[in-house]
Amino acid sequence: MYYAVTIATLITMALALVRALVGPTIYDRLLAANMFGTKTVLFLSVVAFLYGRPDFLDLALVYALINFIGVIAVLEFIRERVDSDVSEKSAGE
Amino acid sequence: MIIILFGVFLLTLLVITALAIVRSDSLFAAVILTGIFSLLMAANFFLLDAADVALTEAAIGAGISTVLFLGALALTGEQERGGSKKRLVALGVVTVTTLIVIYATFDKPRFGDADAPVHQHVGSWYLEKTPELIDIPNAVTAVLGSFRGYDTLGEVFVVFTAGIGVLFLLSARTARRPKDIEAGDEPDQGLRHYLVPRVVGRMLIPFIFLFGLYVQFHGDYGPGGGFQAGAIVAASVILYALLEGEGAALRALPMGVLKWLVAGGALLYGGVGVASMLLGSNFLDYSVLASDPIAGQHIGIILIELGVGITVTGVLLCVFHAFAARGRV
Amino acid sequence: MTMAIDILSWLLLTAGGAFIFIGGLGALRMPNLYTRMHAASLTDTMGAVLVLGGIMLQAGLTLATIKLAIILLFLLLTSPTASNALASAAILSGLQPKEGPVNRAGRSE
Amino acid sequence: MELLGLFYYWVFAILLMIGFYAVIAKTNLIKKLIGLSIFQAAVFLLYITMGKIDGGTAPILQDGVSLYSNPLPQVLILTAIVVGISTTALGLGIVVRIKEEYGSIEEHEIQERDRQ
Repeated sequence: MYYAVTIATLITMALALVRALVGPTIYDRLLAANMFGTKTVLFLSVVAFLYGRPDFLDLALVYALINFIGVIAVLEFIRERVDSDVSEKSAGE
Repeated sequence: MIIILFGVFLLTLLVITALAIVRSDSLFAAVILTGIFSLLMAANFFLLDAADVALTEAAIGAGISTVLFLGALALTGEQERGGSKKRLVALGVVTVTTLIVIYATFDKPRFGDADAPVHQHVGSWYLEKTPELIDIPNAVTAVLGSFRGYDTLGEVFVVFTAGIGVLFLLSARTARRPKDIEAGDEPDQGLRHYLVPRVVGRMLIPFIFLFGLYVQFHGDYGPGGGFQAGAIVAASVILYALLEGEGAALRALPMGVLKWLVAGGALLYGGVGVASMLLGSNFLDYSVLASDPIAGQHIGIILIELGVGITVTGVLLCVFHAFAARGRV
Repeated sequence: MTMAIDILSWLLLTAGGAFIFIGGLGALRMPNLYTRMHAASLTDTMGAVLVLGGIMLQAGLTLATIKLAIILLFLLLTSPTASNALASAAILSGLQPKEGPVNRAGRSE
Repeated sequence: MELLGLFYYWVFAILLMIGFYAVIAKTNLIKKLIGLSIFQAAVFLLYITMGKIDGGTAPILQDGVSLYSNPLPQVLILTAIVVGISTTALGLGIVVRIKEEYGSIEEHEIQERDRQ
């Protein structure tokens, strides 16, 4: 059953990656990156149990925390971006 | 078996991501994809039994690395204009080399082979001797801190030197030094307009910091240690700076303190080595630090990991502030 | 008793896996950013609660369960926050959600 | 099974060369640095792959487990990741200074300005 969840997580990671590659807006990419991060957290927690070493949950914990910082950093960057990239921004409308 | 299939799947995603990073014209998109690349990398490390490495990659790759690249992008522009030069020649060289390297892999020992040459030398010796000589569960920390303490000392000084280098490069001739941002009331107040992230982020910062300390001091028993903890603690301060503005972060941890941290951690590491020399043993031989050699090893490892953590925190924060201050010229 | 817990945890894990997969599909197929965000947050909250809950039942009352609970707490805090910040950033940049029927490219019909 | 094991090494080769391509063919200096970090990641992957032992587990000693993967490559790579980010930061610092002096981070534009 762990395997089923792991496979679902892996497939969703692939789907999120496709979304990150396709875009079209930077927000889509960011959304995909964030989603990818939470899927990695789930993946790591499940695999920690698959391996029978639950003490490795620390890793998933780091991910849950650090992923947030990445998203916030990108948002801060968007707020202050120097030469705004209009083409990417409006491509999705 | 099925774990290997998971690994193969993740590796395929890794290659796709890397191709997309190189092909992408927007550097900003490339940096976001680099974040995904690092997540995939860490998941792979974890599948390959490298919990400590995965933790390091998690702490560095997804957070700090993205922040630094974005800091540089804010100063240099985010659109790639040149494209590629001499594409065909480059592609030819790359393809031929890839094929040669792939041909060479057929001579490599089988994946996961316990008799491969890599495992015949010191690796197994470390595993055997760790319970006897150092008596901590995490063999990686034992090798990092004690058996190969010289290596780690060298690495810490490389990190130290790189931090000094960035400070030299970026501190010169700025209109507004970190010191001014620290003193002046900043018009720029971080993510003021995003109320929810600010409230939640503020709530999270102490937990991230606390978790960093846990990783630091639990490194003997589980995955963790100074390098990871330094990155996590630095990440918590960077989050504070992103949410509340540069000024607030610099008032909490001024540049002067950070410079002391950078030097202090490396000095602490070296100091432990000198102390063990003064107590009549070799440089970085911790056995003499206490009456019982094993207790001495424990003290030594905790102290040098602390030194590593302090230096890494200091360097990463100095670099972050140097980039951020440059942006406000 | 252990049997019941096992069955419950497998149920939770299966449901979690299904939610994650459906959410991932939605994030790929939905027509514009805001609908995609809706699908993605489904995996981040519901999927995470179910999967981590399922593992927690398997782990029993150990340190692992506490760590899982902390992971879950942080995920439930950070992920909706990130979505919220993302949505407000997108709105502020002028990316308007569309009303009425939309085609696959995200344009109003 | 044999081929699946070799796949790890192939991915190493491909990633290495993707990074190398970015370094030699791209003109944007930041892209070159990103390429360099992909190159670096490929080497990390090779080391960790070689440290893995079938049926082994992470080298954090535990009662009742006798087979562990090799800790040595992990130690080397763990420090290399942190050193890698520091040197990347140094590289980014140099790129920022180049941008300030030359007004561009595209290689050909920088070379043109040098010729003037």
